[in-house]
Amino acid sequence: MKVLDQGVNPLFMDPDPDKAREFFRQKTRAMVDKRMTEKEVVEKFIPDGCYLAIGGFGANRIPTAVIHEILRARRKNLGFLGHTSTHDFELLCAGKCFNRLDAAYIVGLEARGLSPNARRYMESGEVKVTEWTNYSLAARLKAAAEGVSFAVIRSMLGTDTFKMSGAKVIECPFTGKKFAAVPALWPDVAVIHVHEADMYGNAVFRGISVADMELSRSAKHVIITAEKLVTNATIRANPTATSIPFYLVDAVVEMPFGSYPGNMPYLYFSDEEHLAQWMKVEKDPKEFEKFLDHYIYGVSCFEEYLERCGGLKKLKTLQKLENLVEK
Amino acid sequence: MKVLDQGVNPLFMDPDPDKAREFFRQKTRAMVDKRMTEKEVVEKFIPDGCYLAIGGFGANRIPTAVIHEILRARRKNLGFLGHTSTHDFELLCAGKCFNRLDAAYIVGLEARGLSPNARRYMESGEVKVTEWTNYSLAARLKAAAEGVSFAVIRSMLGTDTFKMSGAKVIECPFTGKKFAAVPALWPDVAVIHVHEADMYGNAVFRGISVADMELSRSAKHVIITAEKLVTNATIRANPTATSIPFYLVDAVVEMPFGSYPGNMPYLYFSDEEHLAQWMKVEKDPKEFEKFLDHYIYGVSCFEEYLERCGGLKKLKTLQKLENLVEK
Amino acid sequence: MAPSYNTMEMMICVASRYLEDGKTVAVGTGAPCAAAMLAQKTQSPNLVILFEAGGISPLLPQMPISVGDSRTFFRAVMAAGMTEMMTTCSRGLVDYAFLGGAQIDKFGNINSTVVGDFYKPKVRFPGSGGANDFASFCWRTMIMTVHSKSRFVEKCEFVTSPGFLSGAGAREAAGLPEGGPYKIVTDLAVMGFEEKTKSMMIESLHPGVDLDKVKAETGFELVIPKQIGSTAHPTEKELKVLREDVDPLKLVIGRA
Amino acid sequence: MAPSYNTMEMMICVASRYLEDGKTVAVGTGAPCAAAMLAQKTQSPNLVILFEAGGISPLLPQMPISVGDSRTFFRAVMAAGMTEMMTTCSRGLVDYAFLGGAQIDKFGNINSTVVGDFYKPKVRFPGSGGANDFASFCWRTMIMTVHSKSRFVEKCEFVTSPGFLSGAGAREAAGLPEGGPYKIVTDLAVMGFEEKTKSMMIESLHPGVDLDKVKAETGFELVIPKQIGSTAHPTEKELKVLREDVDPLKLVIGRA
Repeated sequence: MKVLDQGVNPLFMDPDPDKAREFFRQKTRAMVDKRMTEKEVVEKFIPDGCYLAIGGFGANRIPTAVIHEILRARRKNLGFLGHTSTHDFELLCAGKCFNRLDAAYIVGLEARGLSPNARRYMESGEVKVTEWTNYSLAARLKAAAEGVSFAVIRSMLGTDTFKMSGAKVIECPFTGKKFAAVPALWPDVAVIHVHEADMYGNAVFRGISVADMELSRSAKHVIITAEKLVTNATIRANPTATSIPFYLVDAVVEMPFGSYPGNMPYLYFSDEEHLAQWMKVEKDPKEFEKFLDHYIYGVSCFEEYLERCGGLKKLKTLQKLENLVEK
Repeated sequence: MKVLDQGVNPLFMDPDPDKAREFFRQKTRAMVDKRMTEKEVVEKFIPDGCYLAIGGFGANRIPTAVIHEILRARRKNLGFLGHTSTHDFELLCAGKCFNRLDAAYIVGLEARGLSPNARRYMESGEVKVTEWTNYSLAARLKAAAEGVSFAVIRSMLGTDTFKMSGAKVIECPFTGKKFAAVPALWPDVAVIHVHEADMYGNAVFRGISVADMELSRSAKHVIITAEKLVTNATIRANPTATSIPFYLVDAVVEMPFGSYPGNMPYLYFSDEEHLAQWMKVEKDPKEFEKFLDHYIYGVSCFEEYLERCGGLKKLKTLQKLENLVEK
Repeated sequence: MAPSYNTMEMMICVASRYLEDGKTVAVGTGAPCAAAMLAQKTQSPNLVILFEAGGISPLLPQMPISVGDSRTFFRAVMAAGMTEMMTTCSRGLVDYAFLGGAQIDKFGNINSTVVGDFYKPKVRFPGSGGANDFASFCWRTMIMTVHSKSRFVEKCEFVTSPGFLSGAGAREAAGLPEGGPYKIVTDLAVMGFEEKTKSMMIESLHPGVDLDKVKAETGFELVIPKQIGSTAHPTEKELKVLREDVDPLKLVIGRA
Repeated sequence: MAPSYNTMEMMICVASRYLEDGKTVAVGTGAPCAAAMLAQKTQSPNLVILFEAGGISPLLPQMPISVGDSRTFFRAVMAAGMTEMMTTCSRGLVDYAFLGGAQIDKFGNINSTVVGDFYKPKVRFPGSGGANDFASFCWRTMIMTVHSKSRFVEKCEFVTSPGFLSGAGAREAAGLPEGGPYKIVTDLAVMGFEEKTKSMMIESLHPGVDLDKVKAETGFELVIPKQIGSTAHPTEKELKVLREDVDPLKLVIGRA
């Protein structure tokens, strides 16, 4: 294979599809009760040093409870997939949980601005970064989901984003045209928040899928957090709606309001006040430490965090916002 | 690009993604009324010699009315995507409509047996055939949908299926492993039967998608036949359920029972008696000619065909079968 | 005394025993589907049945007539698509797939495409469909077929789907993932493959069948191990479940 | 007499005029989304708005705060995913995309990744997100930004997203599809690109802005055509629609 050009930065995961196959060969396909708590999930599936991916889109349909638990469990040296990450990234930076990063969108919270603490962490030089784009990372997951070691795309070419990536330029054997080849990525573990799941892991999300179809098919372990547990019969009544089949899933955590302070389509809007507070207190590291103690390290569970953020009254407001009952 | 091995048969379509881009650049994105009759659709979008693909799975969720119209319009020299084709293939063979074929599954009707006439046609030497597999054809469509000129897969390798294909063997630039590279395929026109569509072409199918997600995203022209027209507001009420967005679609044909004699999930089962009759009369070419005159060439429209097959009474039986009310 | 049964029932019962609990199997219509359903209803309740067109783990109300008909996703946990199923196989999540064909050779390669010249065939068959993909991707491919000399040939006229290709090491050299044919269940015997040569090897003879009969109906030299097993009769329970729950309309078991 | 307006309103109105009816536009949050909504509600009712996370042609009830929030698929015709949107761009179905960044150079390349050493940056920005993909795939990329010397630089310190790279022929040589930057709308002027050199060229000056002001705020030599246009004021109608229908909460136009 003639390689015409290549990015200079490292791949953090092995793109060998046969090693991935060996893993998946061993993974159980039995439809058994997979319910766990967020504590158990972090204990069992998210050890120090593993490569983590988070579903949803930064502050939309994210598994906040598990991320908080990762911080409380003081996980370190993770690899992280900084795909469409925003508040999830902000959280993991707050805990300095990762030391290597595939980056497409990081340190920002979109229209809300940039996270001062995430920037500090990323400007510290402590994190190894390989650069990508939103589509190229989705394509890497897609290649993994397909059981092949690479995919070809037409972006990244000609830019420093390519140069600072781990992609390569190859020629099409049919047309001779140039393409960026991006390596398959099988994350060790993906955590995805959904609307509904049964105890076996059959999961349904509504609205946009972002890259969660690809992510749930590529990650070696898949953790589902769900707004609601439903019966298997409910899932089977409408199989067209299922997003993730049970045999991909390792654990199911029931977590109402689990995407808070992010948006959960059709259920509740993001808490923009709380998100703004994050970025504000991050400016002062000392203040930020106290803030983290109050909201994360000093609480025992996600429900307690919700209480400290305003509890049911706040959540009711966000439900109204989402459903356009209040502006 | 080093090519380690390659199939000997021709590609019937150009895998150049930039030519496809030029086509798609010109295609209108306006959300306008696209309703047409099956006659208009064949007249306008399915000329002699074009490359045709049919959605669904052979005798499940197929656009029978448009295929009949192709026969009545005496279309010739088509290219055809023989992906998961069964009764659709049988029909096009009856009309000798195509003279070149990408074949994965042809001449058979699964558990029902083989079509004598389709076999005669395929054994005549009149049709140019390039051999593929179900997945490799789906992957060709997927590559086209992605706007790239090829995809890599791990099947076909080492077999005569590969040798009689148009695929090539290349090495992964990351792992050095061998893969089959399959060229992108942008069919000129795809006809897909769905449960519901609005007049703009936003379309919904329920149950398995087979390869219709890839097909609707790769074909240059997409024709939708729909069991039922619904309002745009109905589509917008549940955007998660939409299978095909309007800007991919060129025409919408309302066609209740449009998949008959095939199965339409949740609505009606296949008419196994009628399908068996096809295979029986095909044994005798003279008989078969009369049969075709009676059921296809001698009727003016699909509704008349339904009448000749038993009309509403027959359809009611098939509805009961589908819904397991009768066995 | 052994219960009475026909050869189709025999093949289905025998094949079903190889499908372990907690594994995934991609099935077609007919006998393979019956074997998987039988396994599910006997020793392997957690066997996951997949259909290539997209049906995942349905509660099959009756035998499907097409791998894409609505039965294949009746009360399924998911109605997906073909790419979903095939990529699930490709990345190593599918344990078994069933294949059939017009010819099978000593390395377990299968012909379901043509007999005679490819460009003007004597007989044209359906082609690969998903068979080549399953045979490439799945860990263990299973074959159920009638045993006859015209079917068991030294070399397939056309290799549609890969077995072990030209023998030991050939799959790896071609770039195929680990996998390959596992068991071939016929009306006479069960065959496997010799570890070293990847040649077809007799494993057990069905009740009342002697080795010479199998040899006579096989167009190449089978590997004969020192010890040949005897296939157990279908049990009363297997037959009862097969006849009453799996295929009460005798769509498959009536074909023998 | 011209109506009064702020610079953000000016930029949005001007950008919206370039979005032709019956075309597709991939937008982010903020000003680009406002420009697309304004175009839809004025001259381009059939403009199709797409969001990279999957929202297709929503009936936007308000300005989204994230390209993946629930507003982006509120009463959409489809709630798809990122791969769907990006591949739609890749195969040539998306006409416009809006980009932003910390630096833009004379060939329309954009830096939204780092200032300083990549491995220990002085400033770390978000990176590409979907910008590099849009800039690679879409026929015409649009840029809306404040005009300043620190932003309009001779050469980006880091090229996150491709404009015309090193100039004429460079996109083709790199393997990128046809496309590239189309219009750059700032608070001072509208710039396009010279056909032959692919260098940034001034096209029209906003009301009350002279060429020297633009030159002073641009860190490289702009191509100056013989004829420079004058940007038309936002119309009463544009401003009314923008203020009343597009951004009544002044989430974007309040930022100027």
